[in-house]
Amino acid sequence: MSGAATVNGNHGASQQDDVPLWQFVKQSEFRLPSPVLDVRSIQLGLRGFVRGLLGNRRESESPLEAGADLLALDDARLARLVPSPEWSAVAQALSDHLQPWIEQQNTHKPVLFLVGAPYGGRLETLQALAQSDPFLHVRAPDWRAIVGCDHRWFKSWPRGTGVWVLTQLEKTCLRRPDGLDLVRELLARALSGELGRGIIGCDSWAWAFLRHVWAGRPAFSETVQAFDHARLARLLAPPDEQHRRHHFRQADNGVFVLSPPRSADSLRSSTGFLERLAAYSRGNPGVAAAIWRTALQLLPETGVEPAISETDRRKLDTVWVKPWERVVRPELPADAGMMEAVTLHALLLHDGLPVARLAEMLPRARAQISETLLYLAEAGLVRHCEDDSWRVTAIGYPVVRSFLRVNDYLIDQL
Amino acid sequence: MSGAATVNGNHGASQQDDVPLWQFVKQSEFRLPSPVLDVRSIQLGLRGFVRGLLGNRRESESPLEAGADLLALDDARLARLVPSPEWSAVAQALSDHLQPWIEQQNTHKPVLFLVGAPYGGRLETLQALAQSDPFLHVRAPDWRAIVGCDHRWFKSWPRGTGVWVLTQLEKTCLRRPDGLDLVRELLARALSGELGRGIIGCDSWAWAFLRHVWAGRPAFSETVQAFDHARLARLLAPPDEQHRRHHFRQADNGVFVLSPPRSADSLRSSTGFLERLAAYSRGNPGVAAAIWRTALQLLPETGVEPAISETDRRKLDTVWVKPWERVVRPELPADAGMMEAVTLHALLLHDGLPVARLAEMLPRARAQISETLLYLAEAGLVRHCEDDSWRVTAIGYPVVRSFLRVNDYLIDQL
Amino acid sequence: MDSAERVVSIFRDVSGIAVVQIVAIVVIAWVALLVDQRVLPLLAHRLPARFRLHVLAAIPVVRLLVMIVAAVLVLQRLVDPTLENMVALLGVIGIGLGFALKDYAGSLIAGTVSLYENPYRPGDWISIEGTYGEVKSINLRTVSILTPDDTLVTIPHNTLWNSPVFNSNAGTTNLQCVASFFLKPEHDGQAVRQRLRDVALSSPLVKLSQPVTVVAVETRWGTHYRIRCYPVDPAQQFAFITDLSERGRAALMALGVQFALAAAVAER
Amino acid sequence: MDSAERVVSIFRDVSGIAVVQIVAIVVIAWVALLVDQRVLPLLAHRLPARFRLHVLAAIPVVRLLVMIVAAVLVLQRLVDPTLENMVALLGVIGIGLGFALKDYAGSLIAGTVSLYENPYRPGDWISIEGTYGEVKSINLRTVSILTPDDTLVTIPHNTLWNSPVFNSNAGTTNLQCVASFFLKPEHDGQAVRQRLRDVALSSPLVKLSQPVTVVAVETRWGTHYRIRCYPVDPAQQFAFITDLSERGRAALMALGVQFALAAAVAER
Repeated sequence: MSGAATVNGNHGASQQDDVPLWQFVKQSEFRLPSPVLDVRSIQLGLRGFVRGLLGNRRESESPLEAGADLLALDDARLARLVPSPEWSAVAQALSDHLQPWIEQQNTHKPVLFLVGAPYGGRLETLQALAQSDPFLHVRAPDWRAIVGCDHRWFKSWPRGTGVWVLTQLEKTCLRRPDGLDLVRELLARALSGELGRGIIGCDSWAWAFLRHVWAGRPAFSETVQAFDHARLARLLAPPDEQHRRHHFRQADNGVFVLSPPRSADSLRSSTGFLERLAAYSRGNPGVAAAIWRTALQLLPETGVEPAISETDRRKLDTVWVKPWERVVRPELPADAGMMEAVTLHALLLHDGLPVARLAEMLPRARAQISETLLYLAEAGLVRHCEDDSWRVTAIGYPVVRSFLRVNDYLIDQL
Repeated sequence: MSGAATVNGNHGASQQDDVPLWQFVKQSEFRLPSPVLDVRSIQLGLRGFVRGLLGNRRESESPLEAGADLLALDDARLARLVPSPEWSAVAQALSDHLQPWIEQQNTHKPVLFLVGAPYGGRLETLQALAQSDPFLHVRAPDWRAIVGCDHRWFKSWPRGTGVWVLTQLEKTCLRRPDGLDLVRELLARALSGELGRGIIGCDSWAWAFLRHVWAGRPAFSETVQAFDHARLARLLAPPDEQHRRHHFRQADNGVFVLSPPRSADSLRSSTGFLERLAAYSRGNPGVAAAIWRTALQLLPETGVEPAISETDRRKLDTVWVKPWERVVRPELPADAGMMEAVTLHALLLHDGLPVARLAEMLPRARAQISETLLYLAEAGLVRHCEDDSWRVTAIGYPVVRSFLRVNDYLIDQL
Repeated sequence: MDSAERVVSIFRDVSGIAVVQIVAIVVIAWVALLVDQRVLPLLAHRLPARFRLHVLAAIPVVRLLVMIVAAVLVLQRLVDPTLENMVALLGVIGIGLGFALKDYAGSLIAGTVSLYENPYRPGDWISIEGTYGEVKSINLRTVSILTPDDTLVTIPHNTLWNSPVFNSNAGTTNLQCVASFFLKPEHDGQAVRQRLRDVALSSPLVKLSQPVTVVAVETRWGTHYRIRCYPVDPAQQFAFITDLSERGRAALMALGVQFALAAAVAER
Repeated sequence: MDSAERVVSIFRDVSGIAVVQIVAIVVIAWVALLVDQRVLPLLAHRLPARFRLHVLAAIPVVRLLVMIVAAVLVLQRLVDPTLENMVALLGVIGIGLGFALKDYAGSLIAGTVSLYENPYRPGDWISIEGTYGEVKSINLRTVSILTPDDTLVTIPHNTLWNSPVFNSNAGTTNLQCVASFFLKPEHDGQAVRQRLRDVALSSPLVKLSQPVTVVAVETRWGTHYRIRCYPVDPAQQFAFITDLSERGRAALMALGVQFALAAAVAER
């Protein structure tokens, strides 16, 4: 378990680096990507400021024709260009990382916790892991079982020689006076070794809250290491299609944002975009990918033109990335106050909740909570999922987190 | 009973000294090994400090090749090199020591107490004693009998002409409001002579606590005398194997830590290691042996080499002892507070407890107690034993004791 | 020239004093004061409510101005306005003022001391002599407290010298709130304590970075439980206590414990 | 040169006084004060809670600074800054201040006396005029006490002259706690007393090096038992009393004794 396990499973052939793409580390070894405050970005910012004052636009630098309208990509294109990671490979990496613990029959570590921020890939990895062989999947309890502290849930615990996997510890508690007994009982049984050896996945927000419920320390918790800009570049690079290779260039100056694979046709390959993306998303791969998606644009394909030149061809295969300053990120409404804060906090602590559950937790009427949710959805901060629960959006997560932080609410550690 | 009985039962032929190896004395005659503050260690410390300032390492003194990797010993080797004492011989010594009391039909001393610190050998000696002939073994009561103050336990008292032996008085009480009646009843009956003549063994921590429950004075209590460095040297010396004689030399300067038996090939035979070990372990043989085990190292055996020189042969037979400063001893985590203190204190008072019993004693939930235990186990201070109870480790005992002492908890007298 | 002669020499010669002028000044001032005292209030009551308060507030200011102008005009006619004379006159007035301003100066100094000692800062919730509220501003002579009843209390800094100041958050945003519960003694204490802890932990307004503690003490009329915890924002302290009490009562009723009620005797 | 002449001579000649400068200084100071009073609060309310308090706390400090600077600048233009003149001026100001500082000096002296007499030391749990808490710091003029409600109480040392000081641990770590139980008189007193002693002995927080005593007294509403014992750490006194009450109630219920409830009169 020392060091970090690796997976390079995004697509077959890619840059082989020393640093693995998905790193699993102890929570105490989690390191945020460094904030972007280098000389170059200050330089760029100053130049932009002076230009803004002088009023001259820098069309000259832009590789696009003036007035060329860039279009956002449709979902099918996006799915091809920004594929989601292959979770089974990530799960394999996690399994390799945990191998020493699985083999060593160490009785004083009956369970391991895998803590991860929302959209950080922790849930998908564990779901894939629970499907693979020596692992047994534990179903989350119904909310009625949580409120009633129904011990029958433990009766249905998977028996066998394997290691059980509970993917979502946050779904075993509800933040209400009668909703914390079950998780306490679960932790008591799991830590005493009564349930056998297992892996417990937990959202970082629920983890921060449960540490107060349970007074626990992050002794046995592992986490996914934050993605810095170099690893983000590998994560976001699309797989090569049959004959087309995509170039990702920044729309205002043509610089390659992801370095063009296997070619050296540009010396400038970094614009600071990925550094800022990594810092803004706190190295969270799901959040970074969601913002990346909104930043991509294409030239409109002007019908079927047979005699298309090679340069144009390349231009069409080029995906234009909005400059970081122009990437639209949601913002908290200016009048957001206590009600918005407690609603968002409750959603994060439980990794999504239906309105009926929210209404039992917050000291407000259900109509007011619904109204707040719609208001926040309007601002792009929450969305209504298929399972009838409301969740904070990936793209809105960074701003929600910093809003809760400045308002002194309990925030996660990742 | 005047003076002290002796046993030299570690192994057949060894140094015959005036001082016996296992001494049994009245508790009032218990003497700690003198703390190490001699001129020599100050001298050594100063020399090391000056060398540290000047920056020159003293590789020259080390008898090992630079960069030679020393390995920790495996369990089989350890068992051969640091064997546990022969308890039957110690029990015989105790029996001899008690002979005057056994023979003299003194009615105003119906029972004797043998008090000993954890790992001090008191329990093993009494267990061996209870197996030998004129002694009858008393079984400890079930915890339900303690809580219910079940008098049927006295019904099952061994009858006969012999002297009964209750090995663990600490297992007849639980520190809860309903857990002290049985031990009070037991002491009342035993001291009135109702139960006949007997020997009661008691852990020193439980003894300190029971003195408050019972308001007793240490009138009839005997104990094992603390081991000073000279007796520790005899205790830790391994038995001679057929043709190999082991030398124990300090890794940094080659000085013999245990003086080489029947040879005078080194004038320097003391490094202060044993003095420090005796002082640190408060003369507790179990604790000293546990620390001694972690201090031993061997050169790796480089396969089967036929043409091995005599010097190399001797080097291989030499066990290298880490310098005292480099012996890894567990430490209390820096954030250890009230919860850790009460947990450790309860474990010491009862000489080990299962989690379920602990949870009934401490004002915290079971999950939190489990977590605290795992946290302390991670630090090497407690361990989970085969009988499902948690105990303070031998190697962690000194630091736990001093932690409880500085935090004003009730500590033992030994 | 000794001091008595000098005091006399300040005044002009009697021949120089324009008695008629002085009398006229006094009479005009008296009429102006009369108008100020009688006419302005009448006027105020005819004006809409918005202006009324401003007009009423102007009355004492106008009175003070009239008096000062009259006094200066009279003095000008009595005293020769050389620099020496003015200085001496101001000195005499200064000593008189000094005595009169003793309390004012004391408050000013207390205000300065309060800036150094920081027993209250704007934004703190403090209690002085039984008045609890948020410090709105620290003025030269006084501290202004807004009570939960939305009453602005102006307390002179003077009180600092002899009264204790209770500061609930002391410059931080950590303000402890206490919710109390009174139960009949026959109940499972551990279960109640755990449940009350959960009540605090599950309040959406609780600040979890601060500790949550539940303490109990046996009283003559039952067991008194207290939840001690901190709201996220000190301004929400009353909403927070309300929320705790509400959840706590519901949770205790669900546990089936009985509340103890003291037979109260009204004091007033 | 006698005193009156000196007072006059302190001031520069009228010609030397830059009236325009003085007016400008006053106007600038007034504008600065206005900005301080109006703009900073507005700014503060736009900032997150963490910064708000700091900005609000700066307002009176800024005001004091502006006033001092303005006063110094004006004086500089009024008075010739020779050493003699400054000493004379400071003397006059000093006498005025002396009267105002009477109470302050009294507290300072009481503070000095408290250091010698040691009625309270940092870390002691004391009660002065009904306020109970831990002494956090002893300052020049005041003693700061942190109550169990996490309220910082600043008490002037002055109170020492006329009020008793209750010190629960007096510089040691031995602080006696009392847990009370009220029982109906029909019970086996010896069994109850023994059980309550065991309750104290079996509390994990009890300091066993100090004595444990159980006393009982008959009152009009039942038998009042008190366990007197000491916690390991004075800071845990409330957790300790809670633990004793809880175990005690459970043990007494197991013994089958009945609790007495007084029809208490609510005090507040």
